[in-house]
Amino acid sequence: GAAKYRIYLITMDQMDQHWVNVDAGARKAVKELGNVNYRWLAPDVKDDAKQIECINNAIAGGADAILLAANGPTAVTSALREATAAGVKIIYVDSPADYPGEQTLATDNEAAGYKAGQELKKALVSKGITSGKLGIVNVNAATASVVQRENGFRAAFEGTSFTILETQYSEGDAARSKDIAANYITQGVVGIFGANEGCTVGTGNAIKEAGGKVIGIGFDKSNTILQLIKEGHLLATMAQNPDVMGYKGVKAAVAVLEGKDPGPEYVDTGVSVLTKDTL
Amino acid sequence: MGNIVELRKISKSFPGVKALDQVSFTLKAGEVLGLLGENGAGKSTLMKILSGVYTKDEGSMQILGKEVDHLTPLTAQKMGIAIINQELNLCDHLTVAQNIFLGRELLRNGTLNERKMNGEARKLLERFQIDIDPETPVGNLSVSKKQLVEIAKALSIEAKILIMDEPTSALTAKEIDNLFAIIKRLRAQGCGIVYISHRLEELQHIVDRVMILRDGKYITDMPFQETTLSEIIAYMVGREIKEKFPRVEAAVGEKIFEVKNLNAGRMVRNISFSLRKGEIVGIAGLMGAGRTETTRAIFGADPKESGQIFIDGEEVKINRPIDAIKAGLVLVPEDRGKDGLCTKLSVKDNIALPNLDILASKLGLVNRKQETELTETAVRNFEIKVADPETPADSLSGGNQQKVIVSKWLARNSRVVIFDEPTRGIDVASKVEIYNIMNDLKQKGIGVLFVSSELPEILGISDRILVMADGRITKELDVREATQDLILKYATQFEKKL
Amino acid sequence: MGNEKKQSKLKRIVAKRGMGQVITVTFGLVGLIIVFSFLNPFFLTSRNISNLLRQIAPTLLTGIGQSFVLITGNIDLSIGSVVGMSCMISATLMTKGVVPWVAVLITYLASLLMGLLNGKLISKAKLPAFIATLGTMTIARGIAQIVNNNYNTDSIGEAAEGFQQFFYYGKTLGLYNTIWITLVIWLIFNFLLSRTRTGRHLYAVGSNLHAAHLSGVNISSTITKAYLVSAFCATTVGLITTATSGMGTMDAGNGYELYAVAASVIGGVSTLGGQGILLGTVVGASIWGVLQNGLQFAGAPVAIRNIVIGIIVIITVLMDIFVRSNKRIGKAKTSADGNSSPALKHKL
Amino acid sequence: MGNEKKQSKLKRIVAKRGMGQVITVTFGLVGLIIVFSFLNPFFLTSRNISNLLRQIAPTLLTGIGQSFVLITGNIDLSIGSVVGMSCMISATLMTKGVVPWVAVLITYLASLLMGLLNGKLISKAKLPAFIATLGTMTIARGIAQIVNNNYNTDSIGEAAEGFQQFFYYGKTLGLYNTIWITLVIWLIFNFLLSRTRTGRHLYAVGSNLHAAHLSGVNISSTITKAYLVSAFCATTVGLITTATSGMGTMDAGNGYELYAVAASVIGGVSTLGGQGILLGTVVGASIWGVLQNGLQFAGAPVAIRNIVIGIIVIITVLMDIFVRSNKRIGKAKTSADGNSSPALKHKL
Ligand SMILES: Nc1ncnc2c1ncn2[C@@H]1O[C@H](COP(=O)(O)OP(=O)(O)OP(=O)(O)O)[C@@H](O)[C@H]1O
Ligand SMILES: Nc1ncnc2c1ncn2[C@@H]1O[C@H](COP(=O)(O)OP(=O)(O)OP(=O)(O)O)[C@@H](O)[C@H]1O
Ligand SMILES: [Mg+2]
Ligand SMILES: [Mg+2]
Repeated sequence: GAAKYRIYLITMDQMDQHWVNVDAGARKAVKELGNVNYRWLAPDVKDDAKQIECINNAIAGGADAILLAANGPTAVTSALREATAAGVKIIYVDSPADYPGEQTLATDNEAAGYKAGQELKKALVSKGITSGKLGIVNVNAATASVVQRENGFRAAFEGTSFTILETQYSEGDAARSKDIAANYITQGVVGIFGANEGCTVGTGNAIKEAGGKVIGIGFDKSNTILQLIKEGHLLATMAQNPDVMGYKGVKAAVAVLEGKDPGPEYVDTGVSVLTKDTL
Repeated sequence: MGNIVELRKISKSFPGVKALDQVSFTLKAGEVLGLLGENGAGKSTLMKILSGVYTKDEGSMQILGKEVDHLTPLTAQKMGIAIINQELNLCDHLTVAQNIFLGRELLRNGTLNERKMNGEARKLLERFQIDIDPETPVGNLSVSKKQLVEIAKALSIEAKILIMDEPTSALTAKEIDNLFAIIKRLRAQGCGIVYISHRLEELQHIVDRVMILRDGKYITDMPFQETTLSEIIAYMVGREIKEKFPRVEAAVGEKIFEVKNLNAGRMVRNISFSLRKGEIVGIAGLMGAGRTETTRAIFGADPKESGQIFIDGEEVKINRPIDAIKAGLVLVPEDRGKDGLCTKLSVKDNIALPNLDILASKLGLVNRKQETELTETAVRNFEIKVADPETPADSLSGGNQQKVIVSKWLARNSRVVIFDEPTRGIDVASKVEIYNIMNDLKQKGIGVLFVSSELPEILGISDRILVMADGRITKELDVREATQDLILKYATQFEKKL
Repeated sequence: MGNEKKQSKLKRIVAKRGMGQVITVTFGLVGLIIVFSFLNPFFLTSRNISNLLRQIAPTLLTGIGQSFVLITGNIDLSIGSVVGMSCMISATLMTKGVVPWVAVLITYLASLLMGLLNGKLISKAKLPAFIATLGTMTIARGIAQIVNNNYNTDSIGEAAEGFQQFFYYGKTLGLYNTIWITLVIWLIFNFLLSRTRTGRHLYAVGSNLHAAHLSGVNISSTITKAYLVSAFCATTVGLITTATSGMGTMDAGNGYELYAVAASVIGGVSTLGGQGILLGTVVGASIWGVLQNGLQFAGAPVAIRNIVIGIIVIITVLMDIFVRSNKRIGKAKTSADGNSSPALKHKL
Repeated sequence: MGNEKKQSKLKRIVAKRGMGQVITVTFGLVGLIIVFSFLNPFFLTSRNISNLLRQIAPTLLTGIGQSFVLITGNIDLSIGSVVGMSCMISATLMTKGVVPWVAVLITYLASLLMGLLNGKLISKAKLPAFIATLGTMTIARGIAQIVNNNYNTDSIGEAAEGFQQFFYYGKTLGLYNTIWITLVIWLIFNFLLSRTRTGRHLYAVGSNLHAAHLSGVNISSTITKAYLVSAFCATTVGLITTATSGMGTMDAGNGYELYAVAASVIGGVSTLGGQGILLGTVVGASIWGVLQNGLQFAGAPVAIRNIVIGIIVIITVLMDIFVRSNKRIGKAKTSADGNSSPALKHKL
């Protein structure tokens, strides 16, 4: 049949449902196009060096294009330079690096974090709470996307009389996140932000247990999180659209390979604020 | 000639024991000093201080004319002090030559000169007529070969002071003769030698002077010519020992134990013998004859290929030690450190261990009152010198450790007791106690199998003697017809190799 | 005389299998609690205490299992992965509609198989424990990932409400169930270890395998039992994790095996085998938990927490060694002799 | 006679410190390569090979360090954290404008201090290696986090171009510099281990500490040297990581200590000490790398990769034990005696 393009999707790891959804979107596009040889490469754990190995492997594996969710903006740039030198086209999904790619399809994490902050602030104010302590349960300080979310969240509270406590890290482990959130509640916080799926689940569970006073808001969409929102333990979650990233990413890659215009340099795939009411 | 070593008022304590109490010691160039004493008298401790292994608590040392305060194994070595320790101290993974030169490797341009070390080691081994390839890993050698390596290693230093702490405990008669020749040669060269042994018969061949320690205290020293063995023993023990090999009579009754056609590997081949009520059966043989392997196979510690075992006429299936123990057969193993004791556990735990089937209920709950009773009885019966049964076993002296091992097996009613070298490294008085235990069992009608490499005790204690060579029983002798020469003849009856 | 006997009885208790260390670190624990209660007004609220106890539970449970294994002179690196595997198996089954209690049963069975594998690889196939459990650690994590086809599971749903209550959220007599579960498991295993024949055998195997073998101890079954206990405890933690999050997380339990070692060792269980008691593990796990909780309240960044925890692990063990050698020095001065220095005896 | 001697020479080489295992696993490696080259057309392309070699480098380097430590009968759990610490220290310094080569020097010094700490805690303070390095593992990770105030660093910038070329991106004579660096380090340490007095002492200490001590070997300095080598190798990997990413990552090196153990052990280095050669570590690291690379290309999900790798670790060691015990049976059948069964000797 048609000349096959070799496209690799490289994510941060293979553990999150988020990545699986990116992959699913990509597969959908691949199926539609019919002329793509597609493979998902993922390191076993989130690790810059391992992601770079994946990039190198993709180059060695004859890639025509790479869809990349960069661990961080800086780490992969040199490896990408080598990729470009080998004629590989780069499309960013989820998280771009500081290196020119053909297109970036991503959530604007900082904006999304800001949005989460504003939602929380709105909810607090509507309950008549205008000051107090807030907690952040984050994954770690090493992953750019979650750090950006946190920054956005913090920015939303600048100039208010809320104080944000020292961020606590759970590596995204739901059980550990729950412990951290429970400790925050003991400290008397009025609101908690969970920066990814695991953090959000832990936050929701801690609030569920402590009773309704504290308001929790989170990030990412999973069935468990939606459940917690429905039950009223979480105010909202910032749902991204990973399948769109994968789907449009593959399409853009093929467009580039076929010499066509893939469209704008940056595509915000957006977040939707999922609350009890919007579900 | 002047003293090359002068130790004055040396004291040394370990938790709970004063191992040495104001002991003074001298050694002259060109003499062989026999350092004697019961187990735990402090012989090894004194020599470890002289060789830098332990540091003294009090006292002063003058070595080769120099006042020395602090010694390490390395500085001691550099001063010309070589020691053959009581325990084997070799690296199993290294070859014989590498062990011999450990810490003093020969170099060429800063890198190891393996060829030269192998060559020198070969020469050394040949000089002392030790038949070992210097390039074999030590881990592949038998215990006696290891002991020879240990000796060769000590001799490879041009030592002015040579300490031998029970060097012959694992050697064959021929190897011992060889060692004595070496000792005489070194003495002639002006080397001062300290010789520690519980085999008092050996002394007459080499020793010039004896020094006796008891309970960490200096007792006396005198030229060997001016004393007798029984006087030495009296000094060691603090009393006289009437009989070195007490023998008791008992009526010989029916068969209580029988092994038929036992095979287990190369060293246990077609072994058949029986034990009767009222007799002690000894197994004699050279080192490596397969005696230990035979006892282990019987006991179920090693797998059997074929053979039957009968206790009181009934066949018992023994696949692992617990089967043997339940059938009434127990083994006091040869290697105390390796097989006998859980050193970190208390004396009480050790004694209770093989008896937990009695001490525990069906559900496995241990009856602690009964456990305490059992252990306290054992400690009393065997006169184990320990203040408190909760003390860790490794703080006991060798002889007392051996008693713990014996007592843990005799705390239960067994039909047959196998003793594998129960007196190795044990002082005369303790030996007699062990013999008495065996005699006692014999009189009670319990079968006793007694493995030993020391012919005098085999001849002195057993009623019937099995001689082994090359994994086979080559002869069965009644004690009345047996002599050392006869036993040796059958012990060297090797099969013709193809 | 009577007095002397009493004194020696006391000494005996202190000397017994690491009781000394337990006492030393208990002082440390009390010290930490005092410091944190000054630093933070919430620390001693009943809410925080009850929370704290529940946070200690997983470390203590895995610590119990690890202590059993350490006492036999081995190690279990697979604990964290077994936690993850149990979490995923139980949650996956529940999301597929299996009755929670059946799911729990199946999960225990699966993990016990992993424990059995560990035990047999080590005792029968004679693999070094470090290697065998490094292998099963990776395998169990792989299983955790594969069970639900490389996804964390969905919510285990309403049907599992009772399960979640039982393992985590519910309270009985004012105390969280998790704490009760931990207490019961501790009591059972403490009894097993200190009062039964198998308990004695575990110590004997750890102290001298050969001597134990010749004393009629079934080495293989004893070691296997230790690994089964470890797997059982890890599974319980896995189930608690599922109950906590209401879902299965493939990553769950990551690193728990090391916390378990830390808890055991801080509490006086020797990595060389033959020594330690479960009371120590309680203190060790508590120190660990109090540090985590207290440092969070104190607002210490993770970096500082890591450094503090690392230093505390080292210091407690150092302290123990120092105390022991001082006891010795009081009576005798030893230099480099083999018996007095643990490191000299130490193999890996 | 002459023939016999020659034969025994060959046998001797094979028997030598785990050479047998090296040969066995080399067959395994070749087998894997064959399988993967059938599964994947790109596997044997020069680009992939050169890539693969560069991917093996970090595992091999940390494996060299770990092998040194294992040979002395100890273990180094801090390797991964030292990688992270080195990565962060070097990158932070460079982002603060320090000349790259000075940053490299400072990084080596800092890590060697960590190695020194490990060595002294174990050899002087007599801490069990597992505990000491568990502590320093946490501390070093804390340092990695604190150096740049709990953030990954920014890009190390243009000024570090040369540094990045040197450690990772550049090529010399057609081979990546990383590979050259690894080769040189391997040659040096292989020489040290097999040809020098210190090397001999490392084996002696691991084989029988007490005997080595009595033979005048300086235990403390020997063990410390092993940890210094380990820290040196880990630092080099940390610098390679910095060069690779062009920035400092606090998480870098997470888990590498275990890969290093796996590489060493697969290659025949015994965790019981006294045994192993660095040639084995090369084969072990290669198997590890080939598996990772090959399975990834084969599209195996992480779950399967984990399971396969776990099984392979267990199987290679099992195979070695089997081969060795078979050899022995040829001579004499022994079962439960200390010499023949590693597990029976094994402490932790
Ligand atoms: N490392 C040690 N720790 C504790 N106690 C020890 C140690 N070494 C020796 N002892 C004790 O010191 C005393 C003297 O022991 P030593 O080994 O010197 O006796 P010995 O005369 O060599 O006995 P044997 O004939 O049994 O070898 C004994 O009570 C022994 O238990
Ligand atoms: N693990 C082993 N591998 C190879 N050969 C061995 C092993 N263990 C023992 N042997 C050999 O088996 C033979 C029998 O040893 P064993 O210790 O049973 O003899 P023994 O008659 O009891 O002598 P001893 O007086 O030393 O106890 C010896 O030649 C010994 O070298
Ligand atoms: Mg002695
Ligand atoms: Mg024997």
